Amino acid sequence: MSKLLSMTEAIRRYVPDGASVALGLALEPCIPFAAGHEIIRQGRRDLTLIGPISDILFDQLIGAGCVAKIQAAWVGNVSEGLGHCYRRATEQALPRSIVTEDHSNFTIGLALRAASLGAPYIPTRSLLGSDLPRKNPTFLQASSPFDGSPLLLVPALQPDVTILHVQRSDEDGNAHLWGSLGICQEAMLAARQVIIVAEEIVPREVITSDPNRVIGPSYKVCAVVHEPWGAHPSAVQGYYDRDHQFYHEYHTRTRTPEGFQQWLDEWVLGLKTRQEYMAKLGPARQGALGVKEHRYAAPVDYGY
Amino acid sequence: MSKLLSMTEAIRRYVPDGASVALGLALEPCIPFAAGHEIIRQGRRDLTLIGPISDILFDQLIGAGCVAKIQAAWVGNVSEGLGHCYRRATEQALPRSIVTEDHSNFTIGLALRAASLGAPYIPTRSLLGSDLPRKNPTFLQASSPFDGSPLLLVPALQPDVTILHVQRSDEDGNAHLWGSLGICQEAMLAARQVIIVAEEIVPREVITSDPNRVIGPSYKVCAVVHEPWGAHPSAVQGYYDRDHQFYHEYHTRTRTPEGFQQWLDEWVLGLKTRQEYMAKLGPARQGALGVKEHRYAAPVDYGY
Amino acid sequence: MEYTPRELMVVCAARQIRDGERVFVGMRLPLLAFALAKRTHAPNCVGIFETGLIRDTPARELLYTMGDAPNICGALWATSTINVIGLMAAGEIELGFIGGAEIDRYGNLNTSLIGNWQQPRVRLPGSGGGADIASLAQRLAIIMPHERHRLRERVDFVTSPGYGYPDEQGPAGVAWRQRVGLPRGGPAVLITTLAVFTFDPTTGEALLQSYHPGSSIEQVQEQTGWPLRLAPDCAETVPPTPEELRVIRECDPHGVWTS
Amino acid sequence: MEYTPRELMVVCAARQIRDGERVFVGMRLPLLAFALAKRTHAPNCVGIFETGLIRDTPARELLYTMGDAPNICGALWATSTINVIGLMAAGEIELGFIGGAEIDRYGNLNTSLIGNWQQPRVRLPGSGGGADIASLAQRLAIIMPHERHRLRERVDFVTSPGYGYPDEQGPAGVAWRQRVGLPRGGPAVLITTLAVFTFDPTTGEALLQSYHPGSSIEQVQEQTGWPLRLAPDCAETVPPTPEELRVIRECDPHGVWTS
Repeated sequence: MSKLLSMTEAIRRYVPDGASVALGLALEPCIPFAAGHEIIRQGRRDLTLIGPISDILFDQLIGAGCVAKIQAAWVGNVSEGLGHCYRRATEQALPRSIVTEDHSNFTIGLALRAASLGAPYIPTRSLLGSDLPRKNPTFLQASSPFDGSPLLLVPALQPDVTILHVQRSDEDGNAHLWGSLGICQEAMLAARQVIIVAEEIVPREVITSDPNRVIGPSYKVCAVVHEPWGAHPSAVQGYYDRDHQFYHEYHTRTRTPEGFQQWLDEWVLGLKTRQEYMAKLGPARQGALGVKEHRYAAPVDYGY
Repeated sequence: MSKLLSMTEAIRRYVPDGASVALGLALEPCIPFAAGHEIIRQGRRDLTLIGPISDILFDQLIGAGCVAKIQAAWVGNVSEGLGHCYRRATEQALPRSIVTEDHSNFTIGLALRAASLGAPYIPTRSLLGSDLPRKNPTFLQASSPFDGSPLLLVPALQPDVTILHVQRSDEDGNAHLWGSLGICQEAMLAARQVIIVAEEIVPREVITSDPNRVIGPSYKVCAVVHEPWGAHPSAVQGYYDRDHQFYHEYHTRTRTPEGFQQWLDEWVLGLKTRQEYMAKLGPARQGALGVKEHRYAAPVDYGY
Repeated sequence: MEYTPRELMVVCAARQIRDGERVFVGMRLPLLAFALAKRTHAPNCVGIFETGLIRDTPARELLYTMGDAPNICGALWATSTINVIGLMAAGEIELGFIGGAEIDRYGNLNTSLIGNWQQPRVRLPGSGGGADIASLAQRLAIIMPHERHRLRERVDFVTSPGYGYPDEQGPAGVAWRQRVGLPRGGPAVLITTLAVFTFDPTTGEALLQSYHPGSSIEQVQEQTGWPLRLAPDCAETVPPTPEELRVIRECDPHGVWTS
Repeated sequence: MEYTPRELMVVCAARQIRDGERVFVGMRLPLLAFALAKRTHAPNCVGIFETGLIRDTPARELLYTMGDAPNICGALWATSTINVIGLMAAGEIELGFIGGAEIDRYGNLNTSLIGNWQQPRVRLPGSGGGADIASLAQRLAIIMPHERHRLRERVDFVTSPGYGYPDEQGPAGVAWRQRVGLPRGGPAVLITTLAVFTFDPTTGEALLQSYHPGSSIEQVQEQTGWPLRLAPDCAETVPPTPEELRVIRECDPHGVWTS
């Protein structure tokens, strides 16, 4: 059964106001910018964003006023530093106040892993002595029932929807992801529903030819969106490189609320689709980011 | 740095008397029979065996008197039923008594997963109301500090050595495993040391061409053994099929201690190496088990 | 049309699978039941295997174990065992199949040992994934040979929890499962070589739902270690259709599992 | 030979890596330090990256982020983030690198916020993997710009625990880490634009180990928010060798991270 939808339709149906949304889960690569921009265009409100190190997509969603709460390890601009919209929201409640439940990369991964195992929590010794457990009310400090030693209990976290950008998927949501994995699989397994955004839609046989590379169970997938270059300016291994300059420009232009609004008008609100975005980016820039040298994985035989 | 060793040398160095050894971790396929047979030939004693559903390799090691304790979810002959040596050891202390700490497939996986995360335990709701937690003294029943609900706490389990049979490895222990995975990765990450037994030794570049398929960090690998057909009679995807008949013969012949001893003399003690074992098996049987139809994974491009 | 007891058991098992369901498939007969359901009334069911596999098509060859090569090829996902049991722990698996050496009137299963815990008379292989499936699936289907020493008033060891036992804190059944902390589930059906039982969730007791053609309530009672309670609509088991038998025999042409 | 402050910091960082060690590599300067150590005195060191990577060779191109495509190619393993941080939680990583916006005399780092917790004056990006590395690595190396407002008597928020604080239960230092339950570790070194500090594990206090050429103890004190304690063998930082500079400039020819 095909789950192919346009990005507009996928976001309309499966990312309602108030939803908790996990995205940007591979850390720097494969960030679903196209999905985030559509969320902004549809004016979604009161979202909870879940992620590890999150790059400027979180900053954009915050600046556009879509976000009520952040459950993440880091919010900013990975190659440039601070995220201006995040600072304005948390320091000045501009455009609105947001709640932050700070995690580390490990604890956000453990929270999703716990949900994926049906475990109410996973205990760790990370972050003991840090102020993070004192500021994040979801954590609990307790003694180990085995030896009485101090532990931090990280409770399971179940996103309403996880959005994953992948290299290829079939129409049913059986998807291959490779390269940097971050906490993508944990977030897919933990989620109630999953939106797959794929560079390529391929026949089912391409996916089932290599079931070990599948990221998770397609029965969780509610929508498959075919969106080439949908992760730009982040990288997609085997498809395009990271556009470092784009992050730099964003950082420079969004220092003021007015600058952010202009950037948003230019790159999100003023464009209806990812096709328009790519046309604006232009073929020269695409060419510069494209694959220069193919590096194919060694053959693997599943035969018998 | 090459870690290539003969099986004899790898077992001599890294599986001492009294060690806890995880093996047979992919469930039915990729069982390191060659390693187990060498353990028997070297007369290793007082081992603790760790595994999920374990097939007849556990039964053989028990029958040969190598084992003091079992931490596993199931011990027998997967396609035939009971394991006769396991029964004799647990019912009649023949050839010696063994301690059994029974797990389920989930709890043995969680125990290794906990160790791999440096977590002292992982809580679960599986097995509540079962007698397994009452019989296995390593489990603890406790209330959730979050909501007071009953939980089973599965403590971390760290094998001294995990033995994995894989399709291919480089000399340093960077290894590709595909097909059925079971709890192989959890057991590799949890272990103090790892012995890799590989169908093929390949150049490092073959492995690094596909880093997502690597099973775990090679710094944990203490020995790499090149042992083609080392998993027979279990299957290795892409190399050979399961030899169901062999399991049937084992089941039939080992009903009595004498029958087991004859079988052991014939297939283990009377053969010095895996090469002799394969010669005894014969080319016709190898041919019948070999790959009839190759099924290659779809190409994957890591280029940029 | 002639059929074997095991063929009928496969048919009864397949009928437990509803279309679109996610099914935790066990070894042997459930492998065939999944294939049969898939090709008849439940084309959209999905099979999950504890070796770490998800499939929405049956394997193209007979399987001796769920880790056999033909079960990997065509799988939708091949991953870690704890990933797939984790999905079940999170409540996402509707139906699970298990077998057992012994069962009692409350659906508690024993696959661990017979006799004394410390010095058992018979040591059985253990849980495998059985205790997990019994604990975590939304519904449990149990498949067993029907012999009086296997269907007992009370098992020596509860490997896979059914509906527990009445105790000072309350009755067996769903209430018991809640008491001990199990998140959901419980036996929905017990399929034997002679009969099909369902369960009363409020008391946890097995109810004779149907007796197989050629058997009878009396014969079932004779081979059952507890006094039977009948389901209100207890009747003869509906025999396999020719179509069902045809599919089973395609899947297991030499009767490896069904003869 | 001329060099920039950041080049010297990379050299100091690389010198912390011993041959054969497993190093949790952070962003920016540690990426270069790993490459430098690998090509000079520590050819057998292994780099672990929180995006889920293990490498024993530096990437063949300059990295802007650790998830960049050149860092994947040639990796020994590309896996989940929690798998690699899990190795560190299990005690298998000898050395970790992190940066910070603020640090105090006990090596506690703040990358979360400045000012009031509820209404911060400056909201910083947060922990990332920093708090995990500070908690779980066997030794911690910290790299920061040296400015008086960054090296404070006490930070506003402890994101990444160093040696804590003296309190009614005992001193700062290793004893504090044991008190709060951290399994190991603690800051081994703080490398700044002006100096290198080591730490006294019994008191947890930073000790000025060396001041960079062109700087002085007085200048370091001026830019440090606590009264300096000197290591017994405090001296000038050994400058980069021409070979070290050559390698750094090969890795970062345009000075993206080192200018």
